[in-house]
Formats: sequence, structure tokens, C-alpha cells
Amino acid sequence: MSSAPQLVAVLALCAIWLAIGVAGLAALHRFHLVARVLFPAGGAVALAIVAAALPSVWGAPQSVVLPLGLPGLPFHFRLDGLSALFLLVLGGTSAGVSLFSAGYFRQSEGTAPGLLCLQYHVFLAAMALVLLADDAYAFMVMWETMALASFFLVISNHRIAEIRRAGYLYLLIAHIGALGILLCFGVLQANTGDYSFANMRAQHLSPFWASAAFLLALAGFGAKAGLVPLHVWLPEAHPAAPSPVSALMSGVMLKTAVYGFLRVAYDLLPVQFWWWGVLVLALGLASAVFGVVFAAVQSDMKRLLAWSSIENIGLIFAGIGLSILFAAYKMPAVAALALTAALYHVASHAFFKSLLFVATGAVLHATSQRSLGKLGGLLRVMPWVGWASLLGVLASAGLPPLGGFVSEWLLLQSFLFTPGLPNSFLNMLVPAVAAVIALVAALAGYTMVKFYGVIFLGQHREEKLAAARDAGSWERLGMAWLVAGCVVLGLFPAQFLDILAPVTQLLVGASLADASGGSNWLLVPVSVERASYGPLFFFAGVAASFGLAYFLVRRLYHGRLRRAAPWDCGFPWLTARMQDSAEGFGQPVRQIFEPLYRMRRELPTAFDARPRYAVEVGDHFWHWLYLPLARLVESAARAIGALQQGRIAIYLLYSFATLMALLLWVTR
Amino acid sequence: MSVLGLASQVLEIFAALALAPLLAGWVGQCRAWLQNRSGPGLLQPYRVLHKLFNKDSVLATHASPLFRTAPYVIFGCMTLACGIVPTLSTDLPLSPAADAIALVGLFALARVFAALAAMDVGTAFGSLGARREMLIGFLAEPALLMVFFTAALISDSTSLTTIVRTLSAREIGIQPSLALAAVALVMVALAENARVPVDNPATHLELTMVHEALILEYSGRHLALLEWAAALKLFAYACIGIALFAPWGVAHGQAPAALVFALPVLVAKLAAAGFLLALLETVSAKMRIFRVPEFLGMAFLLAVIAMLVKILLGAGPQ
Amino acid sequence: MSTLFFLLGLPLAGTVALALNGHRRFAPELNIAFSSGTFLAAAALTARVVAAGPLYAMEREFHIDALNVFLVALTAFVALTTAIFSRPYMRVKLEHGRMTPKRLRLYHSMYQLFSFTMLLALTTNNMGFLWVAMEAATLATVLLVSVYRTAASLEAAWKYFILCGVGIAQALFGTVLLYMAAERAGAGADGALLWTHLDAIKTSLDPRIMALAFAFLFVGYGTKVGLVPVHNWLPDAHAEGPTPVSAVLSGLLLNVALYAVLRCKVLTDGALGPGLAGQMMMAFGLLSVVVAAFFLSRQRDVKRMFAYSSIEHMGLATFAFGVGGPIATFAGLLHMTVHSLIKSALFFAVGHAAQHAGTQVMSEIRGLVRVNPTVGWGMMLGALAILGMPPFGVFASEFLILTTTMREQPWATPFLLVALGVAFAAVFKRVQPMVFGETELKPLPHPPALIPVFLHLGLGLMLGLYIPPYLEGWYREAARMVAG
Amino acid sequence: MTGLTQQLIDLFAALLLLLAFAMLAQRRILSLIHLYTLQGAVLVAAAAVMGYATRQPHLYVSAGVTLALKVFLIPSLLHRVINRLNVRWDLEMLINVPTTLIAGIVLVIFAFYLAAPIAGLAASIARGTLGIALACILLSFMMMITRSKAVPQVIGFLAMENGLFFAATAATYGMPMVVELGIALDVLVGILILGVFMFQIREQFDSLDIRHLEKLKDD
Repeated sequence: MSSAPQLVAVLALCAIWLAIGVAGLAALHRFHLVARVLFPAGGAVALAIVAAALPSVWGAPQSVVLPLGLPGLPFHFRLDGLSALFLLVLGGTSAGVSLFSAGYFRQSEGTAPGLLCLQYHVFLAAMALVLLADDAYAFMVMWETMALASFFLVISNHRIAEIRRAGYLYLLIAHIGALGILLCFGVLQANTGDYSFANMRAQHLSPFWASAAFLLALAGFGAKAGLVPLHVWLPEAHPAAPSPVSALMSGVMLKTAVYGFLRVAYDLLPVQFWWWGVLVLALGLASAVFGVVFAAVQSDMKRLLAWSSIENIGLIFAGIGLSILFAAYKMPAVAALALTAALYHVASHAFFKSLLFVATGAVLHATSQRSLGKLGGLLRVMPWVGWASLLGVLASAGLPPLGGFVSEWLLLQSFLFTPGLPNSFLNMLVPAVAAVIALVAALAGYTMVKFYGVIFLGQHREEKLAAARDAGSWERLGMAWLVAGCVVLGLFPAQFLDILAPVTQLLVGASLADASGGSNWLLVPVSVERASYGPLFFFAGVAASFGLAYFLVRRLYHGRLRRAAPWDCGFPWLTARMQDSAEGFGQPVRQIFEPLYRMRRELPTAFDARPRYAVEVGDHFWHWLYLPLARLVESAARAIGALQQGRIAIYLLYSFATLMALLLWVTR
Repeated sequence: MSVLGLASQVLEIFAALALAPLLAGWVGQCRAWLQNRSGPGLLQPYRVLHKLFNKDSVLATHASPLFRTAPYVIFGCMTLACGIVPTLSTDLPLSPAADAIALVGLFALARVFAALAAMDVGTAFGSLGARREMLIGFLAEPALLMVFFTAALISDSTSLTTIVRTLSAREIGIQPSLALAAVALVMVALAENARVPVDNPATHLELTMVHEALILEYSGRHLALLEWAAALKLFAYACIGIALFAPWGVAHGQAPAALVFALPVLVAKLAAAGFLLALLETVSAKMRIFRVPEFLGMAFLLAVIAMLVKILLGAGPQ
Repeated sequence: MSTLFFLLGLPLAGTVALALNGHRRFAPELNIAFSSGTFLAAAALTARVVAAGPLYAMEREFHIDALNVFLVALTAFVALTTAIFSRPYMRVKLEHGRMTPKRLRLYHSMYQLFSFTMLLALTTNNMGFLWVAMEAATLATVLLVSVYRTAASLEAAWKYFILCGVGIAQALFGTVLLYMAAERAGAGADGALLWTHLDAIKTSLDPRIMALAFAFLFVGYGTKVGLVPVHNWLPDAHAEGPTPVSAVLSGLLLNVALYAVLRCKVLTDGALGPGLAGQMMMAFGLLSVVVAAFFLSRQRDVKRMFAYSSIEHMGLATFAFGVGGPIATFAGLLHMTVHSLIKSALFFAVGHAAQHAGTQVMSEIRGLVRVNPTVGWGMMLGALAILGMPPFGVFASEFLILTTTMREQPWATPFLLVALGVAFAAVFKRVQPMVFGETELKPLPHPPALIPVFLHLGLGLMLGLYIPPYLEGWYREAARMVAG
Repeated sequence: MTGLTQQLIDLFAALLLLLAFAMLAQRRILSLIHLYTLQGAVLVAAAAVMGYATRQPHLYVSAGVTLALKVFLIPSLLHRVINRLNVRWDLEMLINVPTTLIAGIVLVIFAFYLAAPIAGLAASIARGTLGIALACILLSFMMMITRSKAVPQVIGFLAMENGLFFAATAATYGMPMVVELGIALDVLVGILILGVFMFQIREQFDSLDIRHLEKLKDD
């Protein structure tokens, strides 16, 4: 045991999480205990996990076997660089979210606080254990426990039918995805009956079986991550969940799917084929475009963020796809670059999306409004939440010098290496692909401006918003932690790359550290000549000219300021309703990308006495894939249901026919 | 980081700060000439700036601190942008901090702040301007990036200094990919700098304005900063065009003489670029805002084609 | 032998005692007492077998080995918990007037008789007695199913009787053929139907006769397992009988019938070599899984739905045995165990829920977790467990079955995937609103019996995370026997 | 001697088959019961002859049990049921008689086809009749399918049981004694329960038409 100190520590910390959950169950209705003691304790445990996992990024893999599980298949746990990296993301994000939750959950909302505490901490522990699992059974158990715990969290306000529906869809797709993963492990174990990952690594699969395993993994983990076309649950489940839970689901749980996919694609499968990479790249890009285009037209703030998560997951998978492509062509250095981009985005998305989700939670509590059409001007009444979200929004829009930009930068850099691929078809494909990435990044900016502008800027769209209260101190603390994460990831990429280097070394056999030449302040993927990015200098440059300008203007001229009503163009009734609405802001995108939506519009004519305007944006996948599928199942069920039509003579006939068939079979 | 490098960096930034309003004035003057008007004179932008700085700043009653911060942020971004495009020298200490992609990000950052500030007051115009600005932005930004990528593929680098160094070492000649990219860049520049045919900087007609709607609520020193920033942006775009398509005359390495020589060359090139811009603006008509996506889509397409052509033909100095 | 004597004697004595006293006030307690006695005997027997290995009794007429000993323990256990559950359940029914003291007497007596027949079927070594016990079990359960004497319950019981009667008649013919094959292989008349004896000479049994015999036996016992397309009695009987009966039907009877099929499969495999029996079991198992999954999505009655779920799970277990090999067989045995535990727990929860709502129609049961959180959570967790959500044991067995199938019989995995997906969608869609959401249900007059529910769920949970070594030993031994 | 017993047994077997066909075609419930009784009698005779021929005393016992059960007890029970319930009417068939008979012939051929390869393997002197036994079983099965009333369905079930008994006798000189007794007990209890049921069904539905028993289904 002593040979695996960090792993044992992390396992023990998971056990503490579980214990906190059970304590919550014991203190079912003692709200203050649960909120003020247990949730912060959970946050502390998260920090401890960060501390325990950090050294093992560089250390040798550690493993532990617990006497649980199936006979002959005890739970194996293993902590290597990849696990440690994702544990860092988990611990780092959930520390902030737990702190936020301490102030967030209210007494009289849906599920009892103690039960929420149990589900929340089981969710966290299950995610951590997914990252540690080193055999298929432990992995699947933790994986499904994670899905189950998050499902219960999603429906914690289960009296609303819509939320139940969302939870149902979520768990259904999660379960089907899990079956896919399970079958993938079935392939990987190669009929040896040994489900440990160690054995799977040792197997040499034929190309057919390897591809089968890969496709199953892609489908299974893709369903969890929200890749198109398995994304439909995501925009339903995230808004339904309480905000800290949405934050965890979007920030961390989706990343466990990324983790699982990397684990299978790079660690358990011995080889990669180039078309795998193309497939993943295509799916990732489709998700990115689809996600951002839908995010731009949402009018529910959490739903907008959920679609944006699909977009970001798409970018992550695009990076992974690219790295598989490079790895298949034996270009480890570039594969490491693309993989670094993906992993970096994993971390930065975890922080900024959690931040934005908890911010929406604070807004939701202050205003009890989720619809963008009824918010506005909150920056003035909720400055803490407002300024924290501004940073989240900037990071999410992929703007320098914050975390989101670094990963996009790395991703675009790796695209520039595709002309080196020994496949002319792929060479042709890639510019188009890079253009799509650029478009997605720009649209993300559009979406985030809409998100922030409509919620926090302008005038209050409803009277009562003026009375909204800013977040409490626990919530501020949580948000501040997450903001710090975004900023640190944005300003100190070279330092974070030190953590990523052993991981990419592990997966593709190369890392960016080989190339950067040891520069601590510049991000250098290959050489300074080729490309570099120094966010600190960058930030210093902007800040310096900002400061100089401010100083000089004050010094040379004056600082006089007058307040007056905004200019009303001579039209005396300037009301809040004249501001651009969320729908209005989405209109250009809706128009440009019209074929991607399934729109139902209700437009007024010039003569309507009571003009009404409505637009409903639907998902083609839902209409052309899921509904037909549901109908197919329904009609199949109807057809099969006719078998059971109540007449005993018919039933006897079935028996008779079965007997005849079997007799024919055996005498054949 | 050499002393000379530092000097050229500082020189470049100050040249930009000083010359940007002049370029704006020059363009305005050329337009006036082309339209048979006498024009306000080259120095008009300086006078406007001075006037605005002297005026009181009037803020809407419920404008938030964001509204007051934004002009400084935008101004800072544009200054930095001018600092990292190699116009006078390729030996710039700031260059490793930001490459072409970061430059695009920098423009995006400024744009996002402008749009947010416009939404802050909560009038119909502000949000309308913000929306249109972001619309133009999300279409122009990828196109600009693709233009850079074309150059980056030619020079195997996204570092602007390396690009300029590579391209200026080339012999003069038409490269199809660069030609296409140049057209795309011009289209993007027109859109991004609120020029005809996308926007009209001289109008306050509600239905058509974009940039003016965005800064409608600003006055006094804030407006001055924004105007200056707009001039800097135009300057930066002009310099990008020059750096990518006419990079000759920029100082390389430790050569003070070349640096001294580079400044007049730059002025000359800028003058040509400004005249070209005025010409373009004069011969084209303002298009409906609904047509802008098509216009920018075309720019995007051209830039992508430029990249494809580069890969297909395998052109470029190897 | 005394433990075996008690094991079989106690329920038989209970039958008689409750036939006389089953209507009295203390009858439920008496029922529990006899069941606990049986359970203790089963536990003692288990301990003996664990300690000393297989044992015979009564001139080899009875035989306890690895395959049946865990089923004996399971049967006695589920019978006991169901008896505990039925106490408050039947009290409510009595107050509602659906049960009369007379019927209660019949119910209690037949309950004991049913557990006797189950245990007899499991412990007997004689294939003829196996048949007799199965038939007797049919008779006892027919009376149990029809105990409410409503039109629907009579219809269900009638169908049950006729279909299972006819089915099991085929099994008798199969048994005759088996006997014939045994005689031909040189078994003396005395030992010719003893399974251990047949097992010893199985390689010399005539393959042609054995193939035919297995066809008949499979149809016969398969009817009782509830394999599609001979399953039609099962949903009716589960839905219309009292809930404790549904619990034991799903929890015990189906298992015992599958056990009978397994015994026959071992002999057939011996005679024909592996192949035929396995293919048959795979085909019918898969058919059951798929068809039942689609049926699930059309149900309105909660017990009927879970009855179809039983078909699905028995199909899955049958399929696993058909796939064969040590892992799949192990998984099949595990699946039988956990299905029996979880499904009976579900029926307990469902029983209480239906009494809350006064109906079995699912659209009228709403928001259980608000009236009675423990019943609500019991039902939710039970449903999730039966749908194969970890860390419950059903997941463990499905994990093993699916992963093995993926490599051994990859053609079957798409079907399984579709079926499990459809089943999940169907069941969960209906269970969720029953448990969560707003409600107008009223609290129950008597406190529900929750110990059985959570005891079963707890055991199901344990089997998903930790299988005790002795249990594992049995499973392995049994799997070795079945898979050969 | 063996020749004679052989012939006798073959004769009885043929009779059984004939009776099975007759039951399949029979429309009247009372005649159905008579035919069933007759079938039981033939079985008894067959068992007795075989017992005599093979000197197997337990065959006599089973013949006796059969005699008591299938010739006396069950038919009288059935008579009482139809008298008490007053159901002597003609029967409706779900499928018409000629079709049924043709299908029956096909079934017989199929049964012989199945039994032929294995019949020769049996040790019994009646080995040739295994096919007939199987045919009887299948014909009774078919009879159950084609009847829409409860009583004939039960008779079909009992006839199937007869076929099984004959099969056991023909193939193996009957099952071990205890097993036979168990089977007999089951049959007896089963018929009692069915009788009770018929009364209850009648009480509930005012009819014994099993088409009333078609409410439970998945529509």
C-alpha cells in the first residue's frame, strides 16, 4: 500500500466525500449543518485531492486493488498522469463549486438538503473513481453511479414535469451510451475473461476488432460528452439541474467522457488508424458548429450555456481527432500539440463553464428568472456576480489573455501542421476545417456578448430586478476561486504545460516541453520562429497602454464627468423594452444559419389588431432522428403487442408452433 | 532583447499613435478630393480629438463602470495591435508575445468590449449597434484568420515578424494565393473599419449605422479615445496589408539606418493605401445591412480558397 | 438428513396447519413462522453442503449439489421475506374486502404448499419428481392467482392453468423420452430417472432421442420460465394475482423452471455435445429479451409491466446459459439470483404503491416519494436496479453477459443493445412519474413492510460490489457443472 | 404369444389414434366425454396386455390406477360438471372440421416422421407405437386449439395426458411407480381444480365460453 501513497490518499479522500454524503443523509433536514459545514468540507476535500494528485502527474503510475467487485475481478485503481490531470480539473473545479453550493442551496427547494448533499458527494466521488478505475467493471460501476447520482441531482426539483422529462432523457441516453462502452470493453478484453485494463493493454486486436472497440467507445463516450447527434439530452438536462450541479456536469462530468475516450483510444488500444481521427474530427466540428449556432439563438440562459458546452466539447474532440490523425501517421510531436490543445481546453472549459453556470445560479436565485427576456442591468445590482461572469464570458469567448484563448490558439497552431500529413486528401480538407474552427470561435464571442449583455447590461427588463441582491459571501468565494482558475490558466500557460507534458508523453510519446526550450513565460509549441504566445506580456501591453492612456488623459486634460439621461432620439418614452431582446440578438445568426434550425415562426401582419410574434427553434436531429426512432419503436411495439391478444386458442397455437419448430430444428 | 529592438518597438508604437489620425485625415481628404469637395484638411482628426478631450464627459445615468472602462481597454488593445504588426522593423520585443492568431484575438477582445459597452446603457441604438458589430465581427474574424493562415502556410509560421521576414525575402511576383488573400483582406478591412460599402462613418442614419450606433452614448474624452482607437485600427489594418503583401523596406535585425529609412517608406505605403481606400469607398455604394453577411461570406470564401490554392499549387518560397 | 427433512417437512406441515388455521388472526404470523423455519433449515443445509460437499438422501432420490443449493437458499429466503411482506399487504386487502377469511386460509395454505413444491423440485434428484413438483407448483399457484375471484383473476388463472398444463405435458413427454434414452443406455429401471445417474452416463445417451427429448423438455419447462412465444400466461398471472404471489412467481417459480431447463441442458450437452441446446437457449432467450422489451413500452398496469420485465430477464439468463462457457454461465446464475431478489423487492414496493393509489394503473400512481419516501425510493432504486444500473447486482451479471457476448456471439449484441435500451426507456419512463412529481395519494392505514424491500435491495447491492467467497465458490462450481 | 400381444397392442394403438381423430371431429360435448372414457379404457387394456406380456407387475398397478382415474373418476366428474352447469350443447369450433381433420393427418405424418428414427431404439415391445402416442398428443393439442369452450378444452388437455401415458407405456413400460403415482395425483388435483374453476367462471360470466376470457391483453 505504501508504494502508492497518492493513490491511497485520493481513494481515502473519495471515501471522505462519501462519508460527507452519508452524514448529509443523517442530517437530512438540518439545513445549516449541511450547507455551512458539509459542503465546505466537500470543497476542502476537493482541494486535498488537487494536492494529492498534483505530484503524481509526474510520478510513476501507482495501483491499488480493493477487495470489492466481481469474483476474480476486484476493483483495480490506478493513478497515472492522465488520471491525475483530470483529477486536478475535478478537484480544482469542484472546490469552487462546493464553496458556492454552501451558500447556494436553499431550504425549501425540492429535495431535502441532506439528500442533495448525499447525491452531490456521491456524484463527486464517482467521478473521481471513474478517473481512477483500472478495470472495466470498476469503471462501469463508477460510470453509471456517476450518471445515476447526477440524474437524481438533475431532477431534484422533480415536481416540474419538464424537469422530469429532461432527467428521463438524460438517464436514457447515458444508459445507452454506457451499454456502448460496456460492449467496447467486451471487445477489448478479447475473450480472455480478464477485464483489467492491464490485460486490455496487452491484447493485440485485429484491425476490425480494434475499430469496433474504437467506434463503440466513440459512441458511448460521445453520448456522455454530448457529441452530435447524441447531444439532445444536454440542453435539456443542464438547465433542469440546480446550477452548481449544472456547473459540475458541464465542467467536470463531460470531461470524464473525454477522459474515458482518451483512455480507450490511446491507452487501451495499441494502434490508431487515420480514419479514426478524421471521424472524431468531423464529429467534433459538427458538434462545435451545431452547439455554437444553437447557443446563439437561445433565450434561456442555462440552455445557452448548455449548448455552448456542446460547442466546447466539440472543440475538444476536434483536437483529439487531430491528434489521433497525427499519431496514426507517426508524427508524435504534432500529435502532442493537438492533444495539448484538447487537454488545455478541458481544463479551461471546466473553470469558465462552471463559473458561468454558478453565476446563472446566483442570478436565478436573485431574480428567479432564467429567461433572458426578463433580465437585464444586473451588473449594477449584482456587481460581484457581474464582474466575475465578465471574466468567465471573456474566457468562454476565447479572448486573450484568458484560458479559452490558449487552447484555441494551440488548436489552430496544430492545424497549421496538417499540410505535413502524407495524405493529399487530408491536406485539402484541413484548411476548410481550420476555417470552421475560426468561425466557431468567432460565433462563441457573439454568443457570449449576447449572454452577458442581455443579463448584466442595459436596463432592467422587469421592475423587480432592481431589488435583486448580490450573491452571498460563500457564493462569492466560490466564484472568486473559479475566476482565479480562469485567469491563472490564461496567464500562465507555460506552467500548466508542465503538467500536461507528462500526460501527452504518456499518450502519444511526445510533449511540448521538448520544443519550448524551457521558456517559462512564452508558450512555444515548436520554436519561437514558428509561433509563440506570451499572455503575460500581452496582458502587460494592454494594461500598460490602458494605464498610460488613463494617466495621460487625466493629466493633460481633466476627469470631469456629468450624468444625464441617455439620448432618446427625441422620442420621449425610452423604455427597457426597446433594448434588443435575446431573440433579436439571435436573429442574424438565425437568418444566416437558417438551414441548421428547424424553425417555427409566427409573424404578425400589418393589420393584426393584437400582433403576436413567436419563434421556436427546434433541432433537426430531434425531428429527423429521435422522433422517427421513437415512432419506430412504438410501431414495433404495437406490432409485437398484437401477439398478446388475449385468446387462449392463439396462445396454444403459439405453443404448438413453437413445439413444431423445435422438433423440426432437432430432426433437421 | 536588444536596445535597438526596444527602440524600434517604442518608435513603432509612437509612430502608430501619431500617424493613425493622420491616416484617417488623409483618407477623408482623398475622399473629399475624389468627390470634388475641398475637405476639412489633413489635421482635422487631431483637432477633433483635442476638442473632445477638452469636453466634459456625459454619461448616461445608469451606465456602469464597464461603460467607462471600455474606451481605455479598446484603446489599449489597438495600441498593442499596432505594436505587434511589424511596420518598421522585424526585431520587436513584443512580437513573441503575440502572433497573428493573438492579433485576431486582440481585435476580437476590443470588439467584444465595444459591444458590451454599447449594450450597457440599454438604449435601442446601443444594442442594435452591438448586435450588428458582433455580426460583422463573427464573419470578418475567421476571414482575417484565414488570410493570416495563408501567409502562415507560406512562411511556416504564425509569428508576424517571421512572416514579414519570409515574405520580404521573396522576389516580387504575383502569387495567386496571396492575391486572393489580399482581396479577402481588403474586404475584411472595409467591414471591420466601418467603411463603405458596409458602413458609412459619416452618417448617423439610424437604420444603417453600425459603428456610430455603437458609440452613440459616448462623449468627451471617452469618445476621443474611441475615435483614436478607430483610427489606430484602420492604421493597424493598413499595416497588416502592407506587412503581408508589400513587406519591402522593413528593417531587419540590427540596422539603425534601415530603421530610419523604414519610416518614410511606411508613410509612402500608407498614403497609397489610404488613397486606395478612399477610391474604393467612392466608387462603391453602401449596401443593405442584410447583404453584409454575403459580402463577408465572400471574403471568408476567398480567404479559404487562397489557402486551398496555396496547398494545391504548393506555391511559396521553399 | 434431518435438515432436508425439515426443509421439506416444514412447508408441508405449514400447508396442513394453515389449511386449518389460515383464516385466524395469527395466521400471517404462523405463515412467517413456518417460512422462517424453512429458511433456517435451508441455511443449515447450505452450511452443510458448503462444509461437506454434495449430499444425497433417501436412496439418492434427493440430491443437493452446487447448482441447487444456492437456489434452495434463495427460494427459502424469498419465501420468508414475501411472507413478511404479505402480512400488512393482506391485512389491507382484508379490510378492503377483497380477501375473506376463507380465501385467506386458502391463500396461506397454498403459499406453504407452493414453497414446498419449489423446494421439492429443487432438491429432488429424480427427473420424474421434478416434473411432478413443477406440475404441483402450477396447481398451487393457480389457486393463489385466482384467490381474489375477480373476473380478471379467474381469466388469468385459467390461462395460466391451461397454458402451463399443456406446456408441462410436453415436458412429461420429454421426460418419457429421457427415460427411454436412459434405459437404452443401460441404466437400471430404478436409477434411470435419477439425474446424478443420468449425468454419469450422459455421453452414452442416444443423441437422437436426447435431441427430441430436449425439444419437448425445453418447450415444457420453457413455458414456465416464460420464454417468448410461450410466455403468454405470465403477464396475466402476475398482474391479476395478489402481489406477494407475483413476487414469488417472478422470484422463485421462474428460477426453478429455468433450473429444470439447466438440468436437462447438461444431459443434452453430454449426449449431443455442446451446440444444439445452447443454440436453442440463445435463440429463445434472445427472442424473449427483445420481444419483452417491446412489450414493456406498451404497458399501463404496473405489475404487468414488471411481469414483462421478468420475461426479459429470464430471457437474458437463458441466453447467457445458451452462450455457455464459464463466464457466461456464471453470469446467468448470478442473474437468476439478483433478478429474483430485486424483482421480488420491486413487487413488494409496487404492492404498497398500488395500495396507496388503490389501482395498478400506472398513470394514476403519482409522486410516491412525497407520500411515502421509503416506498418511493424503494421502487425507484428497485426499478433502476432491475434496469441494470450499477452498483446493483443485475448490472454485474449484465456486464459479464454483454461483454462475453460481444466476443463470443457478436451478432446478438445489436439485439441485446436495442432490447436493453428500449426496456430502459419503457420502464423508466413510467416509473419516474410514479415516484416523483406531484401527488394526491393518501398514506397507508398500516405501516408498509419495508424490511423485505430494502433487505433485498441491499443484497442486490452487495452482489454488485462484493460476492462473498463461499457464494462465489458455489457459482463457480455450478457454472462448471452447467457449462461442462 | 408375442405375436398376439404385439398385434393387440398395435390394435389398441390404432384405436387410440382413431379415438383421437374422433374427438377432434366431435361436436357434441357428451360424446366427447364418452370418447374420452373409451380412450381411457383402451389405455387400461393396452397397459394390462403389456403387463401380461412382459410380466411387469407395476404395469398392472398403473393400469388399475388409470382405470379408476380415467375411466371412472374423471368421466363421472365431467358428467357432473356438465349436468350441474347444464352445458350439453353442441360445440362451436374455431376452425371447421374438414380443415381440422386434414391438419390432423398432416400432424400424424409428422409425428411418424419424428418417431420413426427413435422408435427402433426403444426396448419395449410396443416400440412401434411411439409414433402413434406422439400423434395422439399432437392431435389433442390441436383439439385444444380449435375449441372455444372450457369443457372441451379440458377434455383435450386430459386426452393429451392419455397420449402421454400411452407414450410412457409404449416407450418404457411406464415410468417408475412413484413417479406415476405422483403424475396421477397431479392429474386428479388438476381436474378437481379445473372443475371448481368452471363453476367460478360460470358464476362470473354466466357462460363457459372461453371467449369471455379474452380481456387480458395488450392492445
